[in-house]
Amino acid sequence: MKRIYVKEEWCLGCHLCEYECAFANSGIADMVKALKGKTIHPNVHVEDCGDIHFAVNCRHCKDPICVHSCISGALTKGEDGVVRIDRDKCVGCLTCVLVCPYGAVLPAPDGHAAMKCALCTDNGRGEPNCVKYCPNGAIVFEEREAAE
Amino acid sequence: MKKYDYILIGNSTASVAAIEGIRSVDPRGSILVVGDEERFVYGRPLISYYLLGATDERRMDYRPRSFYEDNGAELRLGVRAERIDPAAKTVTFADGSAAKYGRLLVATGSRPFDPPMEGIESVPHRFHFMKMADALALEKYLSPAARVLIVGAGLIGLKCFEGIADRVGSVAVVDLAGRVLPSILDETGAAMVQRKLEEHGATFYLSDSVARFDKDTATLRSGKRIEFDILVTAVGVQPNTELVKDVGGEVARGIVTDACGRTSIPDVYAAGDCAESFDIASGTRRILALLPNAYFQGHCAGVNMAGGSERFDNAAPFNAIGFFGMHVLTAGVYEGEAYVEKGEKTYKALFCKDDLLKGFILIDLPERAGVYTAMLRERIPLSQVDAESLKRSPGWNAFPAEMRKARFTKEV
Amino acid sequence: MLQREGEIRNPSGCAVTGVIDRSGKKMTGESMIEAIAVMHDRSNGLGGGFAGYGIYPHYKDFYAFHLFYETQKAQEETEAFIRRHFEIVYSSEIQTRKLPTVKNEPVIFRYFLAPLPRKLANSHLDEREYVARCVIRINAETTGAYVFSSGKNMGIFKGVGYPEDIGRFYRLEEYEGYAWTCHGRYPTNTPGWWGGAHPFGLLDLSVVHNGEISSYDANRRYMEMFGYRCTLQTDTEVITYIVDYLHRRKGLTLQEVSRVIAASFWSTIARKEEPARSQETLLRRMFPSLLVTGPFSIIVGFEGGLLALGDRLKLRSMVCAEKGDKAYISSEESAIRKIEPSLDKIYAPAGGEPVIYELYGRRS
Amino acid sequence: MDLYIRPDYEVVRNTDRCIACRVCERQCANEVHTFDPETGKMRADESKCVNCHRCVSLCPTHALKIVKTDNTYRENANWSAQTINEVYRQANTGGVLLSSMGNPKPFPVFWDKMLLNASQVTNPPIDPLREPMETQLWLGKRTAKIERDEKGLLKDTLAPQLKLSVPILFSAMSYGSISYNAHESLARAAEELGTYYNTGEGGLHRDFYRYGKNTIVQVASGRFGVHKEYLETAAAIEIKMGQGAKPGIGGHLPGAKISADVSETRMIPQGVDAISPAPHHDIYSIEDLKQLVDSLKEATEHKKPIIVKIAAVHNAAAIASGIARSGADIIAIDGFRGGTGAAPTRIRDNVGIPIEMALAQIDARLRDEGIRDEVSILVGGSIRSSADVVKAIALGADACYIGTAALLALGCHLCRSCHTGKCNWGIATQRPDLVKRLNPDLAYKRLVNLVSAWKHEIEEIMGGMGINSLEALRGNRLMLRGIGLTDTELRLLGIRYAGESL
Repeated sequence: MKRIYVKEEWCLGCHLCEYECAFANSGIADMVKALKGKTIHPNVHVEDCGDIHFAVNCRHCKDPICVHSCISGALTKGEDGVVRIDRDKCVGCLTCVLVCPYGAVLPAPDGHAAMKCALCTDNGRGEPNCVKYCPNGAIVFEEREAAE
Repeated sequence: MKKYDYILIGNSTASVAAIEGIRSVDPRGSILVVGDEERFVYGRPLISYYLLGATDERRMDYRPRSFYEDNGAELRLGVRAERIDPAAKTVTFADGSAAKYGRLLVATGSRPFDPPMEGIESVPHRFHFMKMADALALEKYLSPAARVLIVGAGLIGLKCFEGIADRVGSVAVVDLAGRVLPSILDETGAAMVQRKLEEHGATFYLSDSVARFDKDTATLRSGKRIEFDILVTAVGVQPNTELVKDVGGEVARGIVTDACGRTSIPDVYAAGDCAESFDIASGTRRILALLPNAYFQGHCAGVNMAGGSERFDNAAPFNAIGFFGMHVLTAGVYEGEAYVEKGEKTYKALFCKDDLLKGFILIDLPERAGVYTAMLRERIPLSQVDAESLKRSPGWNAFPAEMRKARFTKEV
Repeated sequence: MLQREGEIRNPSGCAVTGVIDRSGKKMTGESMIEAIAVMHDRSNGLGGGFAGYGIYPHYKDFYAFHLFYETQKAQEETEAFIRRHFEIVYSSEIQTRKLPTVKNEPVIFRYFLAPLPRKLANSHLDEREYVARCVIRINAETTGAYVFSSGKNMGIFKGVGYPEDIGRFYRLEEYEGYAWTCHGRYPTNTPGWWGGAHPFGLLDLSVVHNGEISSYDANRRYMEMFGYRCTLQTDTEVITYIVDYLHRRKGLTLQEVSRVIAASFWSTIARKEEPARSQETLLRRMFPSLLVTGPFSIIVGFEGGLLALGDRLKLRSMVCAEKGDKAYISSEESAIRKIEPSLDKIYAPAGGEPVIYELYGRRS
Repeated sequence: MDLYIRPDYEVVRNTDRCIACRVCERQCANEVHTFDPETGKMRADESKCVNCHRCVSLCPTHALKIVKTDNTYRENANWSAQTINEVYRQANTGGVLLSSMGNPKPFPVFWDKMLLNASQVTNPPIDPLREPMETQLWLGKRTAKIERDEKGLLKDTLAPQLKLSVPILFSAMSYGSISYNAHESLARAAEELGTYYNTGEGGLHRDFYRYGKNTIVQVASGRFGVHKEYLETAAAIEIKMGQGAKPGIGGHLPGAKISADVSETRMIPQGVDAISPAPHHDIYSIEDLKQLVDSLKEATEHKKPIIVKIAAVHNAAAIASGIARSGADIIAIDGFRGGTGAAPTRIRDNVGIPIEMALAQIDARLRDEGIRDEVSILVGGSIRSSADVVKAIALGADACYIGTAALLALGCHLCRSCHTGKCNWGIATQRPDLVKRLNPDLAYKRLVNLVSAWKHEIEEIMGGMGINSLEALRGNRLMLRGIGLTDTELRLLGIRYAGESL
């Protein structure tokens, strides 16, 4: 399946993806209205290390430990391969946060659930917004072969 | 007598995982699932959230209602397995019926264990807190005036407290241990949790225990007396190992299995709270009565039952538990050199030994905790990463570029 | 005020036709007149002309110059120039027939010339180059004089009027040649000038052309590096010079010349077999500025044959036909049918594909 | 903050739109933007702003714009604010003023005073979507003897030529003046487009030897990075005698731009200023040039065309004639609007002549002398569009060098601050954190897009003229008409005035 990958040699650490993610998932059509004066809670976050930067999103693992660990059945891996969280079922125990090796499942700001990237399949964007707006092509959405 | 390729005894996480494991290998083999609860499968830990109002009976379904049908599994609820006959490869149920199996999974879970307590039979409203039936029974007696006594300040007792705190008049918690959650928290962490619970009305009687019950009064060893209307005992659990033990299968504290989920009896597998795992953090074989662990065990057993190949050999204890918005994430064992960051409302303790992260406690620092879990479960040597950076903040920026490349540039 | 050829560039649309008897048997100009008359509507009365090959058998070793003179002075100056460079073997006014439709004719003279041997030797030039330079010089430098035919044993006859009238005017039914070409003109922005009519000739080359080339100035500016002066600013003139340059001076075959002028597209060349692929690539690399683009179909007359060539997109019509020893080329089939109703073969050559008809035994 | 010189620009932030994401702060190498934690708002120090638009482009809410300041001196038609500021600047520093990119002064642009022809009625336009339209060409000498082998086939007696699929090449920009990623982008684009890029005088990085067949290597007065393998790797060798942005001036690459990689590539010490002299010290005359041409041909076994690049100066036609007779295969002429990584401002803005005039005169001169086939003519120095390319070719050029347009495609915003080495777009810099802002995977495609777009436009324009091959356009000055030009300008350009018929 197509997944989001970051090319760390091209990630500038501008953090635009975080804002674009927060915007895409805000449900508000205007970015200013969506984000102004607010602390953002994006599903992607950029890790910095000196001049090295890289954005981390959910990897939509083939064998998703977050799904397996979920106590309520709120996390599922769809037939499209997308790992999604059903907020309605989630009780916010954060077991998924505890087990995700990438730190890509995050506590939702309201504290009552976890949240994660669903490749913008759930917000009407059609394509991942972080990929679309990365100014340097550092985040890509593509098929790749499996790791060993 | 009907024959099934697979019979799964027990209908909770391990069993569901086993179905998913079996179906990942064998799309067609016949499956029978029997469960003694008359309830569609649900996440057991959700019962406290149910009382809390964070979920409801509908939303508690662990899988969609069509799960068994979709997976071609026959589900029989309210049925208990009485015994197995490994030679004939049959299971006999409480109603006298029997079925033949090709491969059998014992996922019988555990049951509450109450040590002998004097006068307990005089208590009119006493409850356990392990199953939905327990929660529903308890719920009937909850009232704003009710006084509750919880014996046991472990995970079950305290989650029960969270569930009922706002629905009853007062709650007293008694535990023999000197701190709350003694199995998963150190003193600092326990004190923080205790304070949080006290803010929500809990009264703790620690390093103490009930000497005697007399209807609505408990007298503690310290001599203190607690009057109560409702008693919840959450002292311990006991694995349901009898099916295996009775026919000579190897059982220690729980049913003994190998890394593929096989018991010592041919074609009989075990998973979930009735079975032991090898805990890589402590280096010992023990029961890890945790939902994710049940899933991993069940899935592994299912795959192997269906002729596939999977090993579950990195079990470790890890807990995500929340109380009134406070998130406590823990894993492993607390041995070795400690790295501690104590904030006003946060707490981080990392325990390192033999170049490995052995365990951690994170209170209200949940972000990217999974990176620590990965260090622990995958036994990544600290010397391979920027340990200081990692301790300060969990992130892949502490990993060398080639490790990131291996993990981030391909499908995982 | 309207300007005439040479003062401004003058493209035009037209009709062309040609015939050759490959056995060398002679025909009068009559059939050409009949053929071109059929395509009357492709001309507008502003120019017509003919070239006949093998028409001066008695003077075949001498350069036959045909000149227009507009003034007495021009004739005097020109004849003085000619005398300085040539021995005049014979000269006379060309006999014409007065026609009401052909007006304002200049004085038209014919000379049979041999280069003065001493002058030629001193010039260190090849004889034909010597003659060509003299022609170019008269045309570029002498006002009111124009050499419109300069080959051996061939002649160009042209003027302002419909081509069939021009043919009668020059009494071409009285000339006999083994090959003829003719041209009816439809110039678009001048009244037509006698010198500007077709065919255009240099030495024994004659060109009739239908079209308007878009590469003109690229071709012209390139050719002018080599001593040619495009005084008429017509397509026919520059095409004639290109053929002269590549064929006579550079020694390319007419086939090769065609591959320069109407080069195959690179994509076509890439699909060709060797050696055509490398040969055509080489020609395009050597003479890129002589690629002619835009619509054209031309008939090049040369000693011993005719070459028909159209642009590589075939933007102008052109058909070829054969009947016995005779071969025909024409803008329209009707012109050929008029003079030879039953043909052995008739076809339309592809754009850029040269068709060469020659006297038997001759190889260009 | 300078006491005398006020900032040229103001950074205008629409606070209603700003969400304080701090992208502007992270992306400005000039440190214009800062976040004020107390107010939670962004601040700007416009005295540091070079107006490169990096922040404007990346601001996700379009909250930023950079405007020319309306702070004015007392109006003076003679002493413009810029002139006054330059005096202040020199009074401050005592130094030569430095600038980058091309001449920004309002000199006439003759490309914009020439109009193109199209076919109507008498001659059909050609539809490039239906008919082949050839933009392929060969650069080099076209003088060849006609010789035949025993089968009568023509022998290839041509000197080596360069094959191009479009009449556009990327002009010389050195590694050092521009970044590794910029070079990689140019090299990859040249390869995909079937054309060439030019190393400039900075040598050729080892990583780019693989693009050798699309590389023109330069031999300049500093001889930086010139060695046998460098010459052998290239498709052609360019001797740089001059540059349009700074005729008569050598080069100066500040030590700050000489990273380890640049140092190795140039074969010079790291961190020390690299000075290329004004003249080649082995070329003080045209016959010396011929010797260098011959030497380079000998060194590469006569397998590669030699280009001689000169700045367009007053005597360009005569110089070109000399070069055409020196054995060089191609002359590159760089007009006075051409770009640079750094030049003295007064030189850039006042020396040289427009490329249009130089080209027209050189082409005419070479034809007059009958030696146009001795050389191909490459022109550069502000070729801004496909229309400029078509006009240049109609005037007589074989092909065009584009530099500034290529940089624009890479993201350059023409802030003309290359000499500071802090290019926020990752182009004219060697700072690793800035260099990585130019991702060649994206950037090379932008170059390919640009040139492909121009190619399509050239095809359309040619088709309209009824021309289906570039060869028939070259020197076809009848396709041009002047507008708003004096008789002298028309004469020098060799074209007629608009409205004059064929």
